[in-house]
Amino acid sequence: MDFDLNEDQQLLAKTVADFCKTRSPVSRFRELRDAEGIGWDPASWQQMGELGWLGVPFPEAAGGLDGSFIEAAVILEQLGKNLVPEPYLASVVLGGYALALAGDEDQQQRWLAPMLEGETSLALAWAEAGARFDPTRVSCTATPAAGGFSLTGAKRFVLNGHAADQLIVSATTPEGLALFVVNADAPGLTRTTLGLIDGHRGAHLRFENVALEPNQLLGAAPAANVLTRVLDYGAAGAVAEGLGVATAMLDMTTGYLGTREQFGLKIGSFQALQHRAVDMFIEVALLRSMSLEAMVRADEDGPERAAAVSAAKHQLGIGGQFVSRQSVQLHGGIGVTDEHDIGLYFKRLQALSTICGDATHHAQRYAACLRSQSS
Amino acid sequence: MDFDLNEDQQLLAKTVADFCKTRSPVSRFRELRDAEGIGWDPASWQQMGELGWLGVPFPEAAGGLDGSFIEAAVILEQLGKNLVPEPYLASVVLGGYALALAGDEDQQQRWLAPMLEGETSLALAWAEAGARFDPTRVSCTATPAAGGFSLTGAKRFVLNGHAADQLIVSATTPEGLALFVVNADAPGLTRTTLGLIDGHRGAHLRFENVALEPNQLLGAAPAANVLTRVLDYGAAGAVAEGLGVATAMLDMTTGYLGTREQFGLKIGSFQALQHRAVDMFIEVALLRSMSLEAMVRADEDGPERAAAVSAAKHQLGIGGQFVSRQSVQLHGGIGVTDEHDIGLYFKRLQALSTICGDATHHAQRYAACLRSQSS
Amino acid sequence: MDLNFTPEEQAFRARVRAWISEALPEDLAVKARASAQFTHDELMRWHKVLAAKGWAAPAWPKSFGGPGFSAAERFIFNEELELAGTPPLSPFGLVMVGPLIQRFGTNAQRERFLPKILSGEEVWCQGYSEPNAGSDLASLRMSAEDRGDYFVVNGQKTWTTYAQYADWIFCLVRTNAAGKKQSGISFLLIDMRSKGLEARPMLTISHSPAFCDTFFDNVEVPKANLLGPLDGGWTLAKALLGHERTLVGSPGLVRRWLRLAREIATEQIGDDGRPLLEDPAWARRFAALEMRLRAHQMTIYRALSEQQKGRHPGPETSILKIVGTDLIQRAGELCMEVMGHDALAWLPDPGVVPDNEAWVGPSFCYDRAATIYAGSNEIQRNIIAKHILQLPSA
Amino acid sequence: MDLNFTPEEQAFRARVRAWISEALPEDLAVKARASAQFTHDELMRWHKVLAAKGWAAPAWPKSFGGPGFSAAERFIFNEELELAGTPPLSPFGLVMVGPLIQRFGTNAQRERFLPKILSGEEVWCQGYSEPNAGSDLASLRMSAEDRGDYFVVNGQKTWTTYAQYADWIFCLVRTNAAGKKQSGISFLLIDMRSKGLEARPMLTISHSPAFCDTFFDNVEVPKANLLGPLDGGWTLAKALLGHERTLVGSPGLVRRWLRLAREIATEQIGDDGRPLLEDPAWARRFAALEMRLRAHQMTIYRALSEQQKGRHPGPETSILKIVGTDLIQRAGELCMEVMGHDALAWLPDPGVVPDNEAWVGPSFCYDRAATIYAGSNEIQRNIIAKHILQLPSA
Repeated sequence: MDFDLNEDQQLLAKTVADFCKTRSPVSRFRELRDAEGIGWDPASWQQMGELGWLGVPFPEAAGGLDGSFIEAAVILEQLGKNLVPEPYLASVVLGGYALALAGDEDQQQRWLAPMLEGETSLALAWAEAGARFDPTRVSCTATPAAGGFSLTGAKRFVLNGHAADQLIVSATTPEGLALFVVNADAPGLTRTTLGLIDGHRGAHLRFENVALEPNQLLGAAPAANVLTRVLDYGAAGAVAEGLGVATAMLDMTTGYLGTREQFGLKIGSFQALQHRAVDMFIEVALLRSMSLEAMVRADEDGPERAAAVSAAKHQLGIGGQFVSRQSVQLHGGIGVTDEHDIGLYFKRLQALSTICGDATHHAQRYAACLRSQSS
Repeated sequence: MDFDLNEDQQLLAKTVADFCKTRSPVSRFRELRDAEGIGWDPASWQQMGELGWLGVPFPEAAGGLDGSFIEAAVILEQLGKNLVPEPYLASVVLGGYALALAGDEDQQQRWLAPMLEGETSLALAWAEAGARFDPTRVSCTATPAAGGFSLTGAKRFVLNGHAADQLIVSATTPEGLALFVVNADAPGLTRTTLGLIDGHRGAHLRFENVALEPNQLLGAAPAANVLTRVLDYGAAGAVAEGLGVATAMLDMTTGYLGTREQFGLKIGSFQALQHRAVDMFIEVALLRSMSLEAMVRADEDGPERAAAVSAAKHQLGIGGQFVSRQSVQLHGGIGVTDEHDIGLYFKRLQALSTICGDATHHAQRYAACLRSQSS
Repeated sequence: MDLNFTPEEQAFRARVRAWISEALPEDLAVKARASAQFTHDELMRWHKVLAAKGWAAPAWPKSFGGPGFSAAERFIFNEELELAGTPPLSPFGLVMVGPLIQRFGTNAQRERFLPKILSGEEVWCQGYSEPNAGSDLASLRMSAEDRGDYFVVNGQKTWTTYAQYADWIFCLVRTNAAGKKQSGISFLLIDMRSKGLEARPMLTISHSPAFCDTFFDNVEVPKANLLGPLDGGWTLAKALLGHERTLVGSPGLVRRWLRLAREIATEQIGDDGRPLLEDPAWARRFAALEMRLRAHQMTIYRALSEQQKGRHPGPETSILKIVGTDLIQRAGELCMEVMGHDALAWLPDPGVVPDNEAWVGPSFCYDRAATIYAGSNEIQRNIIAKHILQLPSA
Repeated sequence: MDLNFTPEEQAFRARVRAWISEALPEDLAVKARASAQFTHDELMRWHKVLAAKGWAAPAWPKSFGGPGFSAAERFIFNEELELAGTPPLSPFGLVMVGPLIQRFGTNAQRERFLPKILSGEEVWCQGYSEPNAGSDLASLRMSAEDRGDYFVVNGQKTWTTYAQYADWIFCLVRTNAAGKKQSGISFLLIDMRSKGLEARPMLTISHSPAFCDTFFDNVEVPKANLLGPLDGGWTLAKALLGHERTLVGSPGLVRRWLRLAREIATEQIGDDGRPLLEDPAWARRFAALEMRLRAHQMTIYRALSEQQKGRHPGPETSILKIVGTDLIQRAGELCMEVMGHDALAWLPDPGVVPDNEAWVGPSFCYDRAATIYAGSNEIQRNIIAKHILQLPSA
């Protein structure tokens, strides 16, 4: 049993942390948020590609570095600490793993490889109205037509859907659920850009008889298992990033408690606030434990993967939210201004706890794991 | 809108409080608990009868004082504050209201009147194995036989069932659920005395072809509605008594915080403990509000009765338990000894939150109330 | 004991309800149903509708232009406004400085200020908190120097809600640096158009421009604008603080949150294919919050019952701020969770999410302030521990 | 990173598990399955079984008779004992004073005491807390006066667990009243049969006689029984306190509570006519606790991983006592709630409730102590706030 990152991973964490500190302080996110545009910077994205961060978990054949999901999680934690706005979770984890798990070599060469270099970005379009967090309740249909498919339907809240060059879209086919690669400029595709609660952007998508070539089908239907695996990567990624967010909030809050004075005393000397800070510390520690387990098990294909990922995502939704809400509370008045960064973290954590399934969804899923264990 | 007790009720509260202080300190309960015997004192019971407390909510015709349930609740709160062991809740509220609501004049004369004078005591036998808190899932059957009925089956955790002179028993008949009065010495009835968590006693009952006269049937079947009303009185009574218990625990705890010293300071000066005490105070205040609503609505027959009673019982199970558990915690080491009274209160509150349905049961019931409201 | 309103009071409620549904402009009614955040202009439009009816200041005595409501009528009136979700009028004139002017003001001050507060012609804001005097208000530093006929005011106020729209600000200022920090504070009424005064709006976490930082650079304030005695402002401040606490425990907002959450939970299909509300686990979560709201409501009624008898509400009602704001947040959190993916939306264009969900995110964020303002819940707990439970000081 | 035990460690686990199921006497196994409370005699019977196998003191070095387990093996061994629910051995000799004697004792003390601790021939108890020195241990007053060859000890200890069965007690006593209260404390080993020493059992809230008040009236203690330096006992006390904290975060008890609760929830029929576990609301409550237990377990594994590398466990594992004891209580509360009416039973005769429910009430009550003993969770929070979060002192 060994919970240490290996030396390369430790070095990676340090490199990303240094990069974020010097090149991507929170003010950069704030500027991009407040500006017109896609909300992130393609030049930074390309830099990340050059540094190898976008390809680190993927096979060398696809242009990756042949690492594991652990490396992606290590990167995400650091990005979370600094609210880095580039779409790592959306494009590398959700879009990237869909291509890596379901795509053949040609498809990976064509769509994954350029993303790994930061030249393009991806998005996974799976959420639909009325389906809540169930990826298998899909109304989008891909009807066989003219040697390929014709795609019709709608997807909602597609992370990075407004900016992605390719969209990986789930749809039902006569053979069952399938995943397709759709170009952003495909005729019949309408994208509506949305502002999201965390200051990121996303899109609602509408497909009206979008014509797809056979090689836009990723792997074979049914693709429910592969989609579930991708969403588990997404959930574990959200946990890793959320751990970074929560860790930063805890640090900011204990820092504030140690400097802010009221009634002639540092407010961090008040025992009720101290104990609150300890309770936050507890939740962050448990979140870290669960993130460690989830990042390791995400690469496994056994029954423990779902359990570990769901438990981790649940802890983000419960423990992480506790940390987030108490951080705002303990900052007092400035905590509820837009000026102070703590509110930006609060909103990012709120979004991350929804993305890829909220706490209740994952509690239900964990209950199902327990049931199947005992039967 | 008026939340004041009337003058008579205020006087009653004071009388009961004085009586408890001088004649029934907690040490009396402790002695009876530790002695052989029924766990309460028939002489005290008779005194309560003479003071009119046992009959106060019942009609004059049955020997009562024609009061309302409010008077019973006022008495129960004071009894709870002092852990008075006599079976007010079991005999007056559960047994008494069953007779008062379902019995005819003769039946009330015969079985209710002597109890009101403290000469006898009653019990309500409704709980069964496998029925949880649902009073309508009844396996006991009363088969028509020889002009009367023959009763067979078992009841569990009958409060005061070990000492009661008459038992009011729910059983299914060909006409539906019915209530019967069974004498404690009826042939075919076996009583097994049980020690309960709160130091009270109760009984499991077995009926094997117990012969019942027609006049032992209370009112007409189906009796589900009347039994539900009786159990609502029971739940509201448990809330009133539990309010007394919780109030006493809060007082004991703030008293302890104000005297106990550690690290050279009164522990009540530590802010974390102060805030905990305030949170306990909050739960007691909300419990008092709900107890007031429940004691008034218990006498109503509209849809608000169930809602008010269930909300109150839920607050006992959640808020009252919080107060109880934190009281033990804040007493530290002595809180977990049998020597200190706080543990006796803790156990009584635990029992009261189970009696007549626990928090989850009442949350389900409240959810049903909301559903029927909105439909 | 009687837990019901009298038939007269119930008839009054019906009248108020009918009038609101008539008088509230349709565009505001739409926002109200979605628990939207209103703009300042919208508040003032509604203020004027109420003022025309004579109902802008339900608690003012008739002699100052109030409607002469009884305690119960006031309560019912406010409850109906909240349930309808009407724009919450700015409290700074009507609820805060107005009553203080009535109690502590000179006749000249009363005549000058009260009618325009009532009509909405002049809008007020509150200058209490400073960057280093939030919970610890008595540490405030903004100074007012005596120059004979006038004071010269220097310093900064913060969290001055809607100062950018205000005509007047009432301020606690330090007129005397000697002695205990609570003494030496005075209460000044200051024209927002004074030279040297600047209000810089700040965005809140919900992205609305609700607060300002307000700067005073040698602002001259005539002595006639001193309210109450010189160096005696702390008494006025305390009178207001107590008042403010009872303001915020109000359950109407919670009820609207829950109503909205229930509406959405009826539409949202859960992972098991049924509407969320049919899932026992969700139903029980709703029930738990509804029951706590009921307990809160009953506790408010107990306070009302005391008021009706002319008594001071009992110590137990000191909890209302804590319980009420905690409920507001929990109900908002539930509503967010019920929305599933839609909770990701932020000030969306029409159609992006159902109309009734459009404002949930910003309102949820804004409600984080509920446990902070008007004396944070931690401060409330300190007060209850000391003054009600009488626990020892460190 | 590797979250799995090595194949060798897994084989070790299998061996331990097989041995326990073989070696645990059947009557104790029955009680173990019901989470019953064991008597002192039962503990000692099991102690002797373990001692015969050489496994009574898994953490002792081989030189003192320990089995020479690695950190992981020790962990696995303890986990298996807990999962099986075997009687928890008295820790006072094996876990507390034994290691202190190894570290601070003279050779004569080691030879005199260690073998009999290991064999179970001599039972120890702990004399730390006094009526006015609980959380604030350094305020202790029990005095030991120097009389040349021996000390004369006077005073009272309280919460001396199982003192009525003990042969020896280790005590913190005051040997010097001057200076800081932490200095002037010494660590004495005292024969329970000494003249003037009396242990009076007290019942606990669960009605078991677990504690004593222990009185010392001119008890003479030979100087040879001083452990460590005179006036230097606080160092020994601190070494123990740290140790005690890691003892109590152990999740085996939680897992047994949840297993039992699940068993009962499969049998109990809910109000809707289905077994409780099939109700989504109950299933989700179980899941929530199981997930928290998993997080706790992972945090323990992180500490173990550090230990295996010979490093000091990181600051984050300081939370284990708080999280573990909180979980114990929540799991017990769930179990009580699952039982419905059966939760009213108390030490029932056979047949009154199903056998697996018979001990739930008393154990639930007893577990209230979990958040109090070994440094209350409030004290733990103080320690973390000060030493780990480095928040300012008042």
